Amino acid sequence: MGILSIILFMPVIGALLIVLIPASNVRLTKYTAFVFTLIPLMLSLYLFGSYDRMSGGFQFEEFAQWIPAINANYHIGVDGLSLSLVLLTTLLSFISVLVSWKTSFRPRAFFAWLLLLETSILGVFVSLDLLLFFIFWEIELIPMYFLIALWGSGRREYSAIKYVLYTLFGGAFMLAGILSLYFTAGTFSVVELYQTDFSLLAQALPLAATFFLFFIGFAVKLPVFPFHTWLPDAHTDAPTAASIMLAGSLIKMGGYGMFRICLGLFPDEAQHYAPLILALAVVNIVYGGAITLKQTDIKRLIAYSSVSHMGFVLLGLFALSELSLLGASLQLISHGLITGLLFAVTGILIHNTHERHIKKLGGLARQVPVLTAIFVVGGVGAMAVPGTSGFIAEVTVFLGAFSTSVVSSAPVFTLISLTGILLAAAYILTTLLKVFFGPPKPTFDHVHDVTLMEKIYCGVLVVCIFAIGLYPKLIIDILEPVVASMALLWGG
Amino acid sequence: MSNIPEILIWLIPGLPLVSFGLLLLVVRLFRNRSVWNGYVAIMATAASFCLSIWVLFNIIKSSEILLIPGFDWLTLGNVINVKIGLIVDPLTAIMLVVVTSVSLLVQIYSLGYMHGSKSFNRYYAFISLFTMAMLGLVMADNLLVMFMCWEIVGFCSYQLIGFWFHRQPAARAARKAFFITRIGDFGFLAAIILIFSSTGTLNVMEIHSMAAAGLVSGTIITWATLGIFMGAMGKSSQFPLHTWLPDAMEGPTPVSALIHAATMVAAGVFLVARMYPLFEHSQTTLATVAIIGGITALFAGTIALVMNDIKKVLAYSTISQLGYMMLGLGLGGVAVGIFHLFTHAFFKALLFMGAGSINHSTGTFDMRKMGGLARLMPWTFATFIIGSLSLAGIWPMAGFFSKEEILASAMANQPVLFVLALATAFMTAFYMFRVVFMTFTGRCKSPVKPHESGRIMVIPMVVLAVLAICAGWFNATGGFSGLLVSDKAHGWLYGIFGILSHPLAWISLLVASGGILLAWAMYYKRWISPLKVSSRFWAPYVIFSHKYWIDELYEKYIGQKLLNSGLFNLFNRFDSIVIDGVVNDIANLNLSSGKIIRRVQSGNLQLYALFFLLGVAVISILAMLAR
Amino acid sequence: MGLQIAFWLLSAIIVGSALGVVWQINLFRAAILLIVCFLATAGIFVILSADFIAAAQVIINVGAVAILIILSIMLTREVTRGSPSNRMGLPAFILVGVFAVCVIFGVITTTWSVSKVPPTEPTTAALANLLLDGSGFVFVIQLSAIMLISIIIGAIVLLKEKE
Amino acid sequence: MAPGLEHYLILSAVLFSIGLFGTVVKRSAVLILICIEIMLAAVNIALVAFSRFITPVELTGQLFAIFVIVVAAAEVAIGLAIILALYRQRHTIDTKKIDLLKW
Repeated sequence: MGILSIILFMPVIGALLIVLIPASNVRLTKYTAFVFTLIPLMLSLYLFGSYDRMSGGFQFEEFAQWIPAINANYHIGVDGLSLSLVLLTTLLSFISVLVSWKTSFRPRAFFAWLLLLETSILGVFVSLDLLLFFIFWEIELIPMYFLIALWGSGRREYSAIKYVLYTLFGGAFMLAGILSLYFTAGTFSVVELYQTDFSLLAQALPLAATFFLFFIGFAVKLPVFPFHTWLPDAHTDAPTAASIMLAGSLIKMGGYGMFRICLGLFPDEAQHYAPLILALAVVNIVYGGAITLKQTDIKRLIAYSSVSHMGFVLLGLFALSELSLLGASLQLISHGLITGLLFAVTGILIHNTHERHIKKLGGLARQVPVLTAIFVVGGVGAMAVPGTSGFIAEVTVFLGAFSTSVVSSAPVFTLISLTGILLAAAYILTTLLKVFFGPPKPTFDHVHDVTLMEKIYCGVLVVCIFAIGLYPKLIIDILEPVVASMALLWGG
Repeated sequence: MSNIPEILIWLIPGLPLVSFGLLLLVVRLFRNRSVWNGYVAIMATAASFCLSIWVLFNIIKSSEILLIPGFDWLTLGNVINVKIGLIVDPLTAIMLVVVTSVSLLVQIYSLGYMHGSKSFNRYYAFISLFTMAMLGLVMADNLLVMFMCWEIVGFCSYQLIGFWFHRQPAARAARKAFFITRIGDFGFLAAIILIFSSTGTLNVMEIHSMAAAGLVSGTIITWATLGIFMGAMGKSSQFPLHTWLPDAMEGPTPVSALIHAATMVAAGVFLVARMYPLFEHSQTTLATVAIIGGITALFAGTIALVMNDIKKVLAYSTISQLGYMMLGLGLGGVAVGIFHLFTHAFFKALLFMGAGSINHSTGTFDMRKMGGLARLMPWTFATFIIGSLSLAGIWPMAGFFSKEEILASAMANQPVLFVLALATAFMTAFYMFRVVFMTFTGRCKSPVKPHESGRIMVIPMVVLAVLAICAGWFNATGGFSGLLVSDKAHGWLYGIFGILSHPLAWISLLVASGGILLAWAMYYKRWISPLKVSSRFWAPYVIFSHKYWIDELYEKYIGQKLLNSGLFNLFNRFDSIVIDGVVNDIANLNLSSGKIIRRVQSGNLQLYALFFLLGVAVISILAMLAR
Repeated sequence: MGLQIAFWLLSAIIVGSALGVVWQINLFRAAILLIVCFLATAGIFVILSADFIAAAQVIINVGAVAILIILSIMLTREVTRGSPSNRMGLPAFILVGVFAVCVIFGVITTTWSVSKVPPTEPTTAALANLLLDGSGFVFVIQLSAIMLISIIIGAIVLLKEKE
Repeated sequence: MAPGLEHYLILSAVLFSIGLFGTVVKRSAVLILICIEIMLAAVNIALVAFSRFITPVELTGQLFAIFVIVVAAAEVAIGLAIILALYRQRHTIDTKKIDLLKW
């Protein structure tokens, strides 16, 4: 049982313990959740520190036989990208627990589901066996369904079922892809598949078809136009903690999967179909940004901004140059932090004002100055102002995607995508203007500002955003081996 | 030059940064001593200022370029290597002095102007951050770092324009300023990625040397420089991206003096100057720069003629003068443009401070409500007159010399633009003295009794007034130009008095005096009624006073109608009706087909038995047939 | 010959009374006809030299089941409503007819391997041996007992008045 | 001639069909139960006839018939209990009106 397994299963053990706690003991429930998310966070920080950046590759690998009959194994391990995402997930889970501290409706079940959610997301990031990967991928639906359907707001049942159906739709494609790979190469192991040359084998399905099976599976999660409409509904109606997990780390599974499987296993197909996918990325960025401008619900607005920001991930991934891949990876992490912060602070805002309609809010800066400041930080991150991680990520995507030599049409798409930054500025500035600035409204005179605990967890995210933004080396040097070896697939 | 320790150069932007940090984290704990915020920021800026002066003198002495390689910041293998390093060349040194001096004076002035404000902390924190970013911008040796500082000054400007965020116009102006400059930044960023993809580096010096060696194709240079100029247009408020600057006057007046008159808006000019070695390779871009500059100068000047808000006049005047600088850059080169930037920074900051001082005592910016302030506010009056004369270009004020250079290079290259520039000069003199006469002479219409501002505000104004007179003499022996360009093109500028030997000087003086005289006749002596003029020339008057309807065009037609309720609305509808609609329709199809099919499931057991019976019958028939 | 007459007579009674049950509007009379049908069936069992079954048929079906049914008819006051049919008469008739024709066709066309050995008589002792001598049916007997017990308990639970 | 196996089987088939028809078309739950009893009787006739003609010595068919009788009795008991419970609650045993178990 290595550290990675401990990180992976700690939350689910916590969830089981919580189930055993008597329902009346809410305090103990919360502290259990607190401890069982804090420990994985600490451990993943430790792993992040001790990962050997020189040699790169998969480290902390663990292997055990699982289903020998079909050669499926319990095989986990992390490289720079997945380790960063593991760290992001454990951090956001920990923060989600803090965010939900005031939950009063069935807290036991809530925290248990939250912890199970953490394990399933972590499982996706650490699995090196496709079957294991798929199982974690699908398990994640269960806690998320309940979190949205029971603790959500608005049309929560609709949103929850929509989320589940969409992901299952994508998951079905992905399963077909996994089976196709299995019947081609006879293994589920990602590491072995990396070393397999599929063109020499009898293919169960044409490689391009398999590529798209996987792509659709991940595209639903990322989300890519036109599979994106589950996202605003789910994010909007989910409770704050679930929104943070959804936007912060769950949709990163899509980007991670594309990186690991679509690019890693199908370099030729990825290159061949890159223009098509880059066009989708541009649609995501511009179309998503434009729709964001039209939103009137503040949570929905942030949700739609994710669609736009995930377009940058897609752009970076399928420009296929080392720098653009780095940019995409950075964007995955940066967006997790920034949107996590935005959802957290919006959750506080909605909780304190009991209002989520942008037109009905207004002039809050005077009444809740600290909350405003935190929202401004999240906002500048989202519109990629220098100093924040958002800037580093997006500028790296642009530099990489424009200068790529692998996809010849990438520069054109990059130039169009630049308008995404303009749109981001437009919607963030407008939101700030309408919600926080302008004359204060007497309705909100007695709205509470953030509490100490809220300050602390928002502060943690703020620090992370600026740390990466000001000193990107923190995270780049762990990502470098991954993107460098990946870029070798297209000749560096 | 090598006798300057590197650490001291790092301290120039570093000190304001430290001040920002202190203000953000430490000083805010002393809520009851809010004036400390000011002291901390002022001390930091003062130290930076001393260092800058020292650097400038060293540069003048040794005239060598100091490159500080700095440290790795964003590196990825051999793909990209962005270092945070510094360039200290004459251009930088001049900008350092301009930025630190104006910033210092503005901060001192603010102690008086912002007296009693609750948010001293926020104010000085952002001023410090702004100063740091502005210094970083002028010192950065890397396009990406420059872009970062560029955006941070934009963000500070956003925060400071919206300093009184509870006022709707201020908040709207802040958003507009940030957004419109971002449109320019779009071009800048595009240029950066274009340069990176074709040169593989972002280091300014390396780019310049590659361009000089002919390693970069002409088309790319043209597009890249056009992109950079687009960024400059946004920041320097050039037509057609100028609309944010007049609105930005909603911010506190010292902020307008610092950011929207002297430094940030001049950053665009600086950027063009910094990348000038690249611009030189593209005649197209240089012509564009000159033409845009000329158009902006005239265009903004015409609007300034009819504005009644003193800060709006100054704002349009700033736009006009920035256009002048661009014109100078496009036609004459770095020295010409930067020289005007240098002098303009002082006298325009001075004029804004004067306007602030007036507002501080009368509580309004509307000139129609002022008048007769000359006696009541003698210091403000005197310094304002000096500033106006300098701006109008009257010998021997600073403005005269720098304007002279631009006119000279325009005359030498482009007669059309020369006429344009001359017309602008006339208008400049006219509208400035319109302000002077409307504000300081005649009957006092202010409801409250105006009084002279406190010493803390007057002293910075006096200092700036001195600079507004003398800054031009710097170039009297060609010292300024010689600093920037080794082979000096304009050899005929030989001294403060020697300049008068040239006919051009007399032409421009004549034009400027004409403007002043006309203003005197209209607004002091009232020989010509302004009302009659405006009704006689009603067409231009309406156009000017509506600012050519450009705000309406942008906000109402492009922003609101075309994009917001047009395209974006279409997207939104498409998303909810088509994309989401299809999904929901599929779901509904399932539901409704289920509704039909479920009728079979009537709940009547006997019906089920009948179906069962049907099955049995079919099976028995099959069994019978099988025999 | 007597056997033949008895068979036809009994068959006629059985089919007639069964048809009567289905046809009969009066529920109570239907129940009476059911008793007739059961009694005739017992007669058939006698012809088939299954004496024990015949006796069981009379005791259990006629004596217990039919009485139970009559009792419940009275309890539910169904008599007043008669015995209406639903609207599936025609399709049910066709399908049942098809089924019956097929089964009768099957019965007729099959060659049965009829044994010529005279049947065991009387059957009571033989059946008792068969049920209880451990040839495999003891377990089933036990199961039936459990089933009956649970049925009794179930019926009591179902019909217990709610407090 | 003496009635053979076929006669009994046809009798059984006819009786079974009548019961089946009644089960499907009758609306009274009690009558349905009666018809089921008729069907069971038909089965018994067939079982006993098989026993008599095919395995006259082993008596297995008769044994089965005994169990059928047991099950039939049990079924009537529980069926009537359900009907009575239903009647108590809904005051009807018309199958047309007992159709809640749907969609």
